[in-house]
Amino acid sequence: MTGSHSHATGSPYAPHTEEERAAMLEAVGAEAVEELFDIPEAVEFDGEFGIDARTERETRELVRSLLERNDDLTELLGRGHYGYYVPSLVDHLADRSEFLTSYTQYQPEVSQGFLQALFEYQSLLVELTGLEIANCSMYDAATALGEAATLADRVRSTSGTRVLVPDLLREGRRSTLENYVAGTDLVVEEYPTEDGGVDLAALEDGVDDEVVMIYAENPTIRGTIEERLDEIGDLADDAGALFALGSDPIALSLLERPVDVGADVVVGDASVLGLPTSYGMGLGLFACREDYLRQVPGRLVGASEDATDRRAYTLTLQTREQHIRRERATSNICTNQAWVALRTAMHAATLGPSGMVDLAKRGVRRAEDLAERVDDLVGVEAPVHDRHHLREFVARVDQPARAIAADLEDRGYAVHVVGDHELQICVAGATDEQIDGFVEALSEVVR
Amino acid sequence: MTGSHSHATGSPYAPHTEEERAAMLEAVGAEAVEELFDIPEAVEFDGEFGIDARTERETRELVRSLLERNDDLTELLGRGHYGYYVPSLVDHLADRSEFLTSYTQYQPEVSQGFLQALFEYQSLLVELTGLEIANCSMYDAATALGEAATLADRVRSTSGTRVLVPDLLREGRRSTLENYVAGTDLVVEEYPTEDGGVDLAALEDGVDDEVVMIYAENPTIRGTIEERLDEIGDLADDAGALFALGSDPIALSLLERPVDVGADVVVGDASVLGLPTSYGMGLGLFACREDYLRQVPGRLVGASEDATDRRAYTLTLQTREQHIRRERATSNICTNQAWVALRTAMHAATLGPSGMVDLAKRGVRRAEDLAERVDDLVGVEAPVHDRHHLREFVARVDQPARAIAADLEDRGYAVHVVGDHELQICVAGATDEQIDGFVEALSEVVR
Amino acid sequence: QYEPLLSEKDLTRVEIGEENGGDDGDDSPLPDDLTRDSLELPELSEPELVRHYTRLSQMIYGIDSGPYPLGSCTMKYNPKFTEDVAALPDGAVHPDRSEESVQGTLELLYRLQDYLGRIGGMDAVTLQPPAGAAGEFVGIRVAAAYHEHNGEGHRDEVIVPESAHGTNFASAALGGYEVVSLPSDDEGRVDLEALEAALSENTAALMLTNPNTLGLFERDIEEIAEMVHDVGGLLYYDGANLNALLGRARPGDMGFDVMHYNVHKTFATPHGGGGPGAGPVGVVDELAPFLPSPRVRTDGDASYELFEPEHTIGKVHGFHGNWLVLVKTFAYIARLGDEGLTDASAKAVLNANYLASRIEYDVPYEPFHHEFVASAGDQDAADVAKRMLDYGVHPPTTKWPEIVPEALMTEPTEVESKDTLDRLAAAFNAVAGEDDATLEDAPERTTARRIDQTSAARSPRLSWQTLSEEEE
Amino acid sequence: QYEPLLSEKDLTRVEIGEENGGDDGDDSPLPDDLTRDSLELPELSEPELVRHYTRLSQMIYGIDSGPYPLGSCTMKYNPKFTEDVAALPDGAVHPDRSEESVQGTLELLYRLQDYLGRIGGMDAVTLQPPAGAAGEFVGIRVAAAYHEHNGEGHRDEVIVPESAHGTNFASAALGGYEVVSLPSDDEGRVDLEALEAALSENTAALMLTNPNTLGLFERDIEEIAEMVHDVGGLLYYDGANLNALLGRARPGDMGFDVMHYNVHKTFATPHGGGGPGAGPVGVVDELAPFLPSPRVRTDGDASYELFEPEHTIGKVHGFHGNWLVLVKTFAYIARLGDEGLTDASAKAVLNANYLASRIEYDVPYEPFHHEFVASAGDQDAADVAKRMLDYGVHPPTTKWPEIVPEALMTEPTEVESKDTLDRLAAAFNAVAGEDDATLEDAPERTTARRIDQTSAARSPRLSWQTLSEEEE
Repeated sequence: MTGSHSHATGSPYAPHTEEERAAMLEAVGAEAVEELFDIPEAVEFDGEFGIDARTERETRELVRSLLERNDDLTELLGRGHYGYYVPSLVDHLADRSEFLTSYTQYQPEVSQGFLQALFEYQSLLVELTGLEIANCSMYDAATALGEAATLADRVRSTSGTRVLVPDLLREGRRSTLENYVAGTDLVVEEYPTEDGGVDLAALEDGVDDEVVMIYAENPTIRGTIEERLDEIGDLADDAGALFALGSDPIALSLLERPVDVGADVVVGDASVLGLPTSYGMGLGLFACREDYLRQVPGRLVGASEDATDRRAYTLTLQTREQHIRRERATSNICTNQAWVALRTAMHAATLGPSGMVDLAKRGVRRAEDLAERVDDLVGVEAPVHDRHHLREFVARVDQPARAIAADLEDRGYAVHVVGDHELQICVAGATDEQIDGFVEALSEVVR
Repeated sequence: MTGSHSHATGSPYAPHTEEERAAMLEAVGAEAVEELFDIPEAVEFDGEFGIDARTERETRELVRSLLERNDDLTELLGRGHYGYYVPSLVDHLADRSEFLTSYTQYQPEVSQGFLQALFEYQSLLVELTGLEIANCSMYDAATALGEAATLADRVRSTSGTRVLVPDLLREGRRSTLENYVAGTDLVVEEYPTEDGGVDLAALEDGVDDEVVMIYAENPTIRGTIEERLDEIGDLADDAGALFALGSDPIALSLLERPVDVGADVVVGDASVLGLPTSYGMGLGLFACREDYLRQVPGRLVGASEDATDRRAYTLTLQTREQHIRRERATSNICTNQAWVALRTAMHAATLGPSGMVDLAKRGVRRAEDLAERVDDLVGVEAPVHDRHHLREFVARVDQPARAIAADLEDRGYAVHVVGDHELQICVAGATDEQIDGFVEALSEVVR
Repeated sequence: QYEPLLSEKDLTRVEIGEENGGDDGDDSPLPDDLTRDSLELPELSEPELVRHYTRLSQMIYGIDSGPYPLGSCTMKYNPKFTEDVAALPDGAVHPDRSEESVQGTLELLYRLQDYLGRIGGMDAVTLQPPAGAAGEFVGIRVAAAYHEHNGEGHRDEVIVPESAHGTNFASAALGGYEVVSLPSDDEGRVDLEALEAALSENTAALMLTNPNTLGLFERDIEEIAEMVHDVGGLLYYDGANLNALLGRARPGDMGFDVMHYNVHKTFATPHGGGGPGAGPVGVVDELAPFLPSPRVRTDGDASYELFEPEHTIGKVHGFHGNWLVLVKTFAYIARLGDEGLTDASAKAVLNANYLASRIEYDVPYEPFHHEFVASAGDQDAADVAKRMLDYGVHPPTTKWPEIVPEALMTEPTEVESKDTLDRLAAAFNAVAGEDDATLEDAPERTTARRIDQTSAARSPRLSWQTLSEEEE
Repeated sequence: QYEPLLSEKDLTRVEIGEENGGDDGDDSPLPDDLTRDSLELPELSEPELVRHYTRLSQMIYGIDSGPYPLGSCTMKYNPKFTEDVAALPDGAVHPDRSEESVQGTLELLYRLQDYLGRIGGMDAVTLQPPAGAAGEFVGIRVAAAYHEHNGEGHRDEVIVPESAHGTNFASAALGGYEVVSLPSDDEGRVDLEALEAALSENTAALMLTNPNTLGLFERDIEEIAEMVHDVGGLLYYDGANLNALLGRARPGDMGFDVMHYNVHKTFATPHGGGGPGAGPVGVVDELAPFLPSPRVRTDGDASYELFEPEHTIGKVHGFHGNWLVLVKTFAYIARLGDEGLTDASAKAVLNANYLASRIEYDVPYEPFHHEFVASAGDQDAADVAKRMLDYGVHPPTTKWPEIVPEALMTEPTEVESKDTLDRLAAAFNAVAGEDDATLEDAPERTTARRIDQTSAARSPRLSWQTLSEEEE
């Protein structure tokens, strides 16, 4: 019981002493706490879950020993989740308990700090996308895509039902999107890609007045950079459909501005900045044109004034939200990823615009360098796609990809298998030393 | 340069942009920063230390990789430094940057929180020792002992010069004490111990009017609990000498109150609560009788009132200190261990009186249990001393102790070698599982 | 003291292009037609940023600042050590790792599935939903898939009590259902006659929280379950109020078929100013095949793997949900165990009852459990809340549920001491005695005074770009 | 808002005895005559404690709150990542571990010894002193041992400039030396004639900081060194102002024989409200055998060991000093490298000069480097400081050095931006224009108003026990 509070049993976080408990019971006129529960006998439970209580130290040790069972691999993994180095100050500042332990800012007078941070996060995305509005977070890229489709459903000018997505779309995003549109009459359809990018001719053939939204990603899930986004924007425009673009803050620091290619909505995972690798936990980026102001899903922070006319921030346009509008809300989202948005804003601020642009440029250079190096190996061809790449690329291997990946894992490296003879390799968070080690390991494995 | 600020060279923590630097130079009327340095050419240095700059990530990796070279051993080590489990909240709260990044409280109006925490720390020690005054920290047990001797030097009623310490005294403490009294006419002399405790008869023989201070420890460095401290107090009293007692907050939670055995000063390491194992970093505990108020070394926080008559705290009796009294100060100490004292106060508060007493009791029981278990092994006899023990004890081994310790280290356990055939074993921070593993390992080693 | 926006401290424009050397001294590695022209954002140093965010944090009231008795939001103390376990480097793995290489992660998730099943009395659990509302949506989708699978795709109504959380309505609507709203009876519980009238062969599900938002236990729960099941509908449990029942009653035992857990409300994960949360969903065996994919299972021999439920609805998150939150959930449950969890509900209910007994506002409905809804009477509940801020405490949820006029929906949770509750009661009572003018002027001791919501919504300024355009 | 003492929230007395079951249900394992009777302390829960300390932290101004221009104290930004490396579990080892089993710890310490030697121009370094003043004392003890060893134990005087840090005097006195105080010349530097007069065959050492406390470089340093060495004395460098010279000049090159480093002042380790610090000491080869034991050395083959210098003075700390602080020191130096360290001094000096150019108070001595001492003139410097608090900044060190009347000793360090310096200057200048009554009433916007120091010292109340006795 080292380190425990005196409460030998019960919740270590309930502060009642025996005396206090007795006094409180007396005040409410009960002899025992049990009397306060109004539960019919038939549904009473005996409290025996069969879960052992532990000391804080034992609990830490339990989790530590469990997670220690994970293999210690160098991850060259990406495809929507990245392990960029997060500066230490992000942890130290975001972990300040005022940020961590506060509720949604329904009482803005005592929440100004968080509201301002979220306002700054929104502003960061406005600069990155060129669009006028960014909400202050969705869950992740997949759910943000789903919300984009329901937005398209609400604002559509046609009676159409078609939502077009690339055939390369990651299954998790595709499937989540399907769930989000399940309650609408929208249908999700694929359009083909060619050499890792949108097959524009085929897309054009597939677009008609029934199209409500066209979705594309830049970079694509295979790390390639799209070259004709503006034409997709035109296609969507002509069809009266929304053009939704998937991207992230690092890519957006360097690549074409969404507004410049006609994007109406930008979604994606903003936690490429701010979160370390965390088994897929993310931060749904959601930005759109001002036209959709009253139809945006999620929370918005706005500037206002207080009673003394000083600048103050507050959640605004809440009549879009479920707690007020109920079944007519623009989304069911309530708790979102505010604290992750805070981290993303902090990481971006630490980098500054020059650091962000540099990080993106390095992502291009290092991916291309690594592709070149593995291409030099016998039995490996990279990149498979004749495109520019950002931070990851697909390589073709003569031997079965699955076997190669398993051998690499034995040597301490994790890569994606994306085809029978295709690996995908990501440089995002890897150090130069790790990349050197990987090339060495790969050269042994394909030998 | 991932994660770096835009300043490609120079200090990453100096915020100046090029434009600002230029504007500032202009304001001071210089063309280059170099002009502001008034250094004779003969002693100028070219700035080439030969130290490479690194990114934050690289620096973290460097330290991590260095420290990884340490062997991962289960430490059954004590003898003045202990690895008790520190509750997580201590880290989280003490690391709040207001605590961590503030200066000594010379402007109390903006330092009330730290002053109050230190005031509470002092109060904790007052309760533990029964003495009226505790300062708000010295460096560690050894330097606190040194300060006790200089205090004795200042307040001595006789012309004597003898400072008596037990022959068991840890070398680091003895040597530090010697340095502290080197500038006085005091001399440090040993008195004998018997079976791990003060040899009272021998001590009595050695005490005369020349004695200025008698120092004893409870528990002793060998983990034994002294049984006749009050008689030492009487001896000191009769000789007109100070009785200085060495102890720590966990021991003091259970053992006789220093005031009750006649102690005039209590020193020791208070960081047994609050600090994890940290290569000997500590927290000098220093408490004494009210009589010595004007002669106490170190900082004192006192309660006072502010201009609106509200309770407020402030550093007080500063005329004892070096920044005011210079060479007539009661000590040269300036920066002390305030933040560690904060951690100790937090840890103690988390335990509460019941948790502290329990922790001490467990220290007695677990030491005695382990001694019994190892005593059952062939070739081991424990405890060597026929005394009560707190958290550690000495065991006699038939084989050379050094060889046994080396074999134990190979099996992942560290213990002290305190004699050719003596090991010292400490249970302080060890879990039951670790102790079981140790007994198993020891049984193999002595087999 | 006003803290400027980052953009008011600095805005630096970085040019991008094949011939524009960047800060790293190199030109853009991409052709100009694939890149933006420039990026304009604040360029500040680490010390400046640390002060900025430190200052911002100081303008926020958190659970570590004092009581936070938001009814239905269950703001409880977040144990610090859970942050430590979430930060363990071994847990920082990519979601596409091979199952063999992340056995620790999978075992933890498996154990958490098991814990939650035991606590809710449910047979199968998915951890994927990233928040409570996402959990509701998963429940609705699972219900839809189940009915579809049974050839009952015609069921197009979900019944929701008038007093339910707004998300219930929105989640059902997002799932494509007509929402049938159910009035309360005079005692604040489900009106069985109205329920009878609402139920039909078109009923897909009834969504219920128990205790309900008035803190009252739905005593007729067995009958309700029978009625719903009789028409072929499913009974959905909104876990928002589960903290009241921990160890005393389980949704599964009451006849619920599907439920979500709000891990922040019940298992003390930090709310983070609006997330991340997690909304695991538990179901009875019959519905397990429809849960999202993947879930975790074991071969019983300490080997864990992901699997796809037979009739899965697919995915509702790109990967595996909010991992960092799930680790904290696991740690909290493992720390408290049976006794701790059961004690939490006992103290939560005791605290609510004690606090209610100390305040002068009327509490029309009882016996309540973990929360109560007082009425501000002639005062405006929103004004009462603003004024409570001046007394250094956080106010309750206001003006909801609407069944109580000028509602003050109050949930102290188990983490408040008697002293704190007394202080909170003193704040309630001080405000109860004040006049409308004072209340309308409140708050006066906060970082910002009363904020103009109307102007914020009428001319939305949602970015620093908008603010600076305005100034021009 | 007042935060009660822990003892005002609760005091619980726990009885101890062979027959008094403790909280763990067991009796005392010791006979009653070896134990105390009871222990009375606050017994509070984790949520209550978290709020207590969170609230206390909010009543503290730290470097993360704003500028902290305490002259001679060098309050610079503490990089957050250094906390992370100090918290690495692999570094948490016991000081009595075998050398073979802590090679990582020893290598880090060895490298830090090497770094510090390079930075100071010193041949050998000890890391044991746990603070700057402890470093001074080690330097003094080393000097004494050196003289003793050379049969010059009669040297009993240490010369210290009038304007030196108080610790210099106290450390020399603690070492048993007579302190000979040295006046400054008209320009604020060492008066060579006075020095000549003070030096004798009894001189053990001259302690000097350079730049001195007025920020002035002792231009005659070479001559001073020669004079001291000529009489057989040693030249001691007080490292408090080393941040001004990093990469521009090294004490070793100026003729200093022994120096201490203030790692918090020069290498940005956090001050922690008064420690822990570290005060490594560097010496020239001749003094190396006298350094404290143990030091770290290598066989050149990546193997590290502890050793005892031949004529060591022994130990000045029970173990190896303040390890956690030393790790942060190492990390800071490794992060900055040559360019970063050199840039730090450049910016520190630029900042001091810029700030001085912006304020209306007179700065009598120049050319200063990293700090300057302005005079408050007719105003009381201490009052000026209190009033500056009202402008949201931390004031400079006041009333010292005494050579400047009503001194405002100001050191902005390199971490402040031009904006912050402008804000700081505005605070200085606002106060410069205010009358004495306003100043004497200050501060009015702080947690506490002006605190009565006299009453605190006259009737000392140093514990909650004293306070509660008073109340009775």
